[in-house]
Amino acid sequence: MSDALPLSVRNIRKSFGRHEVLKGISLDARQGDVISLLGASGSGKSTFLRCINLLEIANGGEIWVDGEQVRWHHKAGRTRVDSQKQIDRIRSNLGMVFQSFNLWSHMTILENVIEGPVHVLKRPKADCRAEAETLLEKVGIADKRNAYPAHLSGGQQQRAAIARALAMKPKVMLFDEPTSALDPELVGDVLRVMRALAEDGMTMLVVTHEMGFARTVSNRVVFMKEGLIDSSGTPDEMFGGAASPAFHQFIGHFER
Amino acid sequence: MSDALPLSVRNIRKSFGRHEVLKGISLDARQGDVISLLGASGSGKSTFLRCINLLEIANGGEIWVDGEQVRWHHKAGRTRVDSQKQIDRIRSNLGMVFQSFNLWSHMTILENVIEGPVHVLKRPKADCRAEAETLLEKVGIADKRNAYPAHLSGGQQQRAAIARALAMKPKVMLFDEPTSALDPELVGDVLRVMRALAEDGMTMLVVTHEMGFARTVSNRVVFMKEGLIDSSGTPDEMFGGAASPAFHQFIGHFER
Amino acid sequence: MASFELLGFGPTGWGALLIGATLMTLAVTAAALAIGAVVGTAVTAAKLSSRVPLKILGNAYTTVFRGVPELLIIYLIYFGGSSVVTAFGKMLGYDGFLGLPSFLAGSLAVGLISAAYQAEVYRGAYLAIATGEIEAALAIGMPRAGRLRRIIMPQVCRFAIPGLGNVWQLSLKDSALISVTGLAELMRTSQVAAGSTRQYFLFFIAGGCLYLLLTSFSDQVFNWFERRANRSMPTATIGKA
Amino acid sequence: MDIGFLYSTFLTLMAALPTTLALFALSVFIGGLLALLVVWMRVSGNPVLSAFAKVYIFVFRGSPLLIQMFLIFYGLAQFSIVRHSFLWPYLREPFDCAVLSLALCTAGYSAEIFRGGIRAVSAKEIEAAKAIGMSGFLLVRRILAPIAFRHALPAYSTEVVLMMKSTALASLVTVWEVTGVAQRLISQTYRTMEVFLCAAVIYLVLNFILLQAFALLEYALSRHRRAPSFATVDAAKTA
Amino acid sequence: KEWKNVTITTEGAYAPWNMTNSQGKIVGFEPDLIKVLCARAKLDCKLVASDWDGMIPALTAGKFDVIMDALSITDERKKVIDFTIPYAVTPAAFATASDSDLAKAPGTGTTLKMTPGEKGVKGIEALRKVFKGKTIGIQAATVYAKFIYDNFGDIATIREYKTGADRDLDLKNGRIDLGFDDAVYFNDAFSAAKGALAFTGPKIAGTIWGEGEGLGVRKSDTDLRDKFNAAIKSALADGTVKTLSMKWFKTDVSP
Ligand SMILES: Nc1ncnc2c1ncn2[C@@H]1O[C@H](COP(=O)(O)OP(=O)(O)OP(=O)(O)O)[C@@H](O)[C@H]1O
Ligand SMILES: Nc1ncnc2c1ncn2[C@@H]1O[C@H](COP(=O)(O)OP(=O)(O)OP(=O)(O)O)[C@@H](O)[C@H]1O
Ligand SMILES: [Mg+2]
Ligand SMILES: [Mg+2]
Repeated sequence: MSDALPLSVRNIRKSFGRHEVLKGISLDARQGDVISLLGASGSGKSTFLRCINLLEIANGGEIWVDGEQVRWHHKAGRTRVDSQKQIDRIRSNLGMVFQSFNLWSHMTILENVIEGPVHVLKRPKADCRAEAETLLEKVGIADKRNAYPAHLSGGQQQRAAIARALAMKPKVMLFDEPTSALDPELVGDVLRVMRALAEDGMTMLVVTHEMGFARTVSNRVVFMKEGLIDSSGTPDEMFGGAASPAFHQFIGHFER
Repeated sequence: MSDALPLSVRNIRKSFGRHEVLKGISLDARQGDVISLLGASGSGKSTFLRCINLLEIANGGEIWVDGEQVRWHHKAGRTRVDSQKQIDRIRSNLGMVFQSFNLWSHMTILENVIEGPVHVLKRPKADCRAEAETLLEKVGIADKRNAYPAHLSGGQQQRAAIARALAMKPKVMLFDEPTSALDPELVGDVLRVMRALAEDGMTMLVVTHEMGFARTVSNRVVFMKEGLIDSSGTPDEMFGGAASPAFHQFIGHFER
Repeated sequence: MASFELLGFGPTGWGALLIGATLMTLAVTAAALAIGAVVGTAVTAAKLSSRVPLKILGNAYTTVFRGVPELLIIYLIYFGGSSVVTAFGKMLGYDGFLGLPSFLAGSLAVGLISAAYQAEVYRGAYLAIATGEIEAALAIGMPRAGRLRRIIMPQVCRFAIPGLGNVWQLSLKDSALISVTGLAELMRTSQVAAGSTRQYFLFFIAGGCLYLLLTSFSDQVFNWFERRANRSMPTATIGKA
Repeated sequence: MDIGFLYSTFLTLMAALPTTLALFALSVFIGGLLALLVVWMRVSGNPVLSAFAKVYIFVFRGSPLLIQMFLIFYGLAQFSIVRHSFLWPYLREPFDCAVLSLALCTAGYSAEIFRGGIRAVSAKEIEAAKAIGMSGFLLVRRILAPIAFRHALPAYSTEVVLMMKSTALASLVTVWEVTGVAQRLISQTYRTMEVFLCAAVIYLVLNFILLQAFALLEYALSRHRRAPSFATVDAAKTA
Repeated sequence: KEWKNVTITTEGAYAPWNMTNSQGKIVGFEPDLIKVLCARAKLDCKLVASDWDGMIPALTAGKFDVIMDALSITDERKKVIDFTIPYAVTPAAFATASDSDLAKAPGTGTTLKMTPGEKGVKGIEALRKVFKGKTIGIQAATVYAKFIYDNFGDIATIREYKTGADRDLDLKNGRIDLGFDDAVYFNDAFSAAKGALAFTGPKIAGTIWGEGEGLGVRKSDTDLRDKFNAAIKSALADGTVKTLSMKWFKTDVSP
């Protein structure tokens, strides 16, 4: 199955009450793909990522991870997954960095980072700790390792969340605006970390407002509009002028 | 007192435990000044804004608002303000947009926006509501007026927070990364709103990572580093090359 | 002796007395909850105050009223209360015994106990409010009273409802101890009926069922309030996926 | 005040203290385990288990302990099936019955308290755990339980103190603990206030120690909420 | 102080001495008797129910003026309150399950008169042989409790109950083998138990139980006590107490 796609999404739909947020989204990610997901606020980017790792269960469509279909069913008006085991396994291969960080408030930063490797992947604690220290070093908050999330600045929390996701060594990473709370210097640092990951062949799906990243690091740009994929292509195609007028209007503000 | 400075800060110091976050910061804002506050994550920008409107009480230094000194004292190891009345009055003239939004979770967006005008400024509810609708229109979330904060996307919450601060018609606005959760299109919209405010002569202190804003809208750029003002000047001076090497390294990442 | 005859409303039935007693229990508990809300709010304010003497006072109140057996507090208020009233009457020239009515003494005693529990509930609810939201209120210069009324109280109420449901349950059961004052509430009436007819199980089960009736009625009220108060909150899912 | 009388009363009551403490410790321990079982059923998502837990909580929270204890001790023994079952050696013993009814009752209350703690856990932190592949018992053990327990602690400490006082009812089933002995003393001497004051002091001291222990635990478990410096604790809330 | 209005309290749940009917009215031997006594003492009496536990403190606090609740006159109680002369004296007896092997213990059907502190009585010695190793249930803090501890404490297990009714339930359930209490009380309890319980061994009577049951009053109210004393004397003398006793107890309890 080594030639299976790491991630393949078919025709995903999702509504909140009567409000249809995703109206049928399909997306294939090949090994090593770095896909930038662009779109206006409220266009459903976060919801899309949350559907991929089943934090929201889609109302329709299919999700395939590493050639394996994620199964769910509808029963008595509720949607439930078929096998919790399957989901857990898949999720531990899908890293996620949340828009609102979601660090565990009762653990220090270091504990947050080693939690998954130690207790989900059951790896030796000493190894995990050493790796965690390296990761924290890399994102520049090694000195905060013993602080609790509530005592960190926004940017520090965001970097801790990135370190936590990376510590799981997932096959596919889902980033929800991983640099929103960072200053340009750190944005640079974090983007460098992500670029290195990309070069190592990690598959990534990145919701971002950083056009620089979309243009230079990613090999595909997907533009969402009102719950649909408006246009997508290589950065050259998209930024070169082949994309839809809506996308040009969207990035027009950036070019200013 | 019309020639008094709207905001003047002298030698502010602030520590958390043994960690000195602000090491003596002074800043004067003249009527209509738009000051961009730049600096790395953890350099103390949020803390500085929080000290200005007394959410944190500084360990030393002076704060003058509109020619009036904010008074506090130390007693039995605790720092307390002298007159809560004074603080409340001063605060209602200092608008603040939080990095983490801090919308009131038990109120709808519209209620969040009219809360201050109606209950602090005691203005007629109907007027406030009309103005609030206009403001929400301006930041583009008029359709969410009756939703609760928990049901909004990150960008929508941030815009609601901006509308809430503006509704108070403060003399000085403190913005803590007002565009961090926004997509470029919205960043453009929000920066346009801020530019309009600047043209109306509002005094603003803006923590931002948007160099475009710092360069074109603000008339002063202050660069913080490790709890101190590293360098400051007009955008032309700062971006022109007169600033410190640290600043150049900082923005270097942006220029890439 | 057919048991439904004993529980019925006929000439030998205890039905009417039991219903009356149930209503009496409801009334005493409601009065106690109201007294407790007023006193409890004051105690909460003291406990959260930054003034050390007030804080100590508040903490002492909750420690004593939670730590001392309820029966003793009821005794103290029922007997101690009347000696205070009698002494006061003497001062005004009335010579003789003046008692606190059982209902008043009972609901006052249970109310003061309830206040200690309510204070803990309110304190917990206050601490559950996101600090950022209070800061946001501070930042627009909302004065203390406004903050309390507009931001803190509504959220304290929201967070306190489940805890208040528990306090209501406690007070309902504490009210059973007022039987020492001779007030014909549900527990005493069940016991009197049991002793007078020697049908112990019948009347204890009947009494238990009536308490459950009160509980289910009050649960419904509290659930309604909780649903209303949580309109603005996303529902967290702890189940699968 | 008659010091000699107070002293001898105090000694008499202290002799019953071990009974009170044994009742308390056993019923809190067994009741706590039962509560975990009940709350697990309550939030399991299985409609049958959840309905059972709801009924359990409703019955044991909703009726006075006095009645529960009476029915368990005097009521169950009425049925000859019970008297001839393997349970009778336990149900025959007043002490075992007292512990049983105290534990059943506190399980109902504690289950509801724990459920409140679970509901207070931020949905976002749960999501973060799910996103790295945690679920089931692991999620509960590592994320849910620690946060929920911290939330439930104040209410639970109240419940534990209530249990200490509830042991007083055990004299109904001939287990003579502190309050029962006090009441017996009163019906012998008729010095209600003095005897009750002695009992009150004993309970107050016990409960004070309990509450202090819980406060300490609460403090230890809230490091993540405290600011590292003390000068600015709750600056926003007290300013 | 001129006595006119007097408040009398009773529990209203100690059948047949005093109990509550389904209309909430207090009836029984004592309510009937107090009507007679008040009329003779020319007092305007009000009968109110209160809990047994709070009764004596409530009397001393002044909430009521008189207790009438089958209150035995004991030295212990005399330290706190004052008593009238007794209006009833009752023997005590053992009870057991009718089908128990302890039924018909030696001396069943006879009456044994005892004095306080009396030791080595023959009838008791005979019982000790039969009761060895058994469990005896008594109501806590009564004169009967002391008697059982003194005479059977070394050979039998003794279990103390808060109320006699609880003890009777356990006697039926088989948790205990024997109960010991007021014979008049047992008489009524047996009829409610429909033959499941029965007397065994001799009834125990005499001064060992003190003077009998009297009205309790505050120590300061000697004038009130004297009025009731006179009333009780006359009610005893003309047989009123006996008539009422036969009506409620089917036996004569007048001293
Ligand atoms: N739990 C929810 N209940 C109801 N509506 C929701 C919920 N979550 C999201 N929405 C709505 O769905 C839409 C899409 O939200 P989403 O968070 O996916 O946007 P987004 O593209 O990530 O925006 P942003 O860039 O601002 O984060 C929004 O209009 C939002 O109001
Ligand atoms: N309540 C607190 N307790 C302890 N340390 C704190 C607290 N708040 C902030 N700090 C520390 O103070 C430093 C400055 O924080 P601040 O939030 O002011 O940074 P910032 O410049 O706003 O950073 P960012 O751009 O990431 O938001 C950080 O190192 C942070 O860890
Ligand atoms: Mg989003
Ligand atoms: Mg900040």
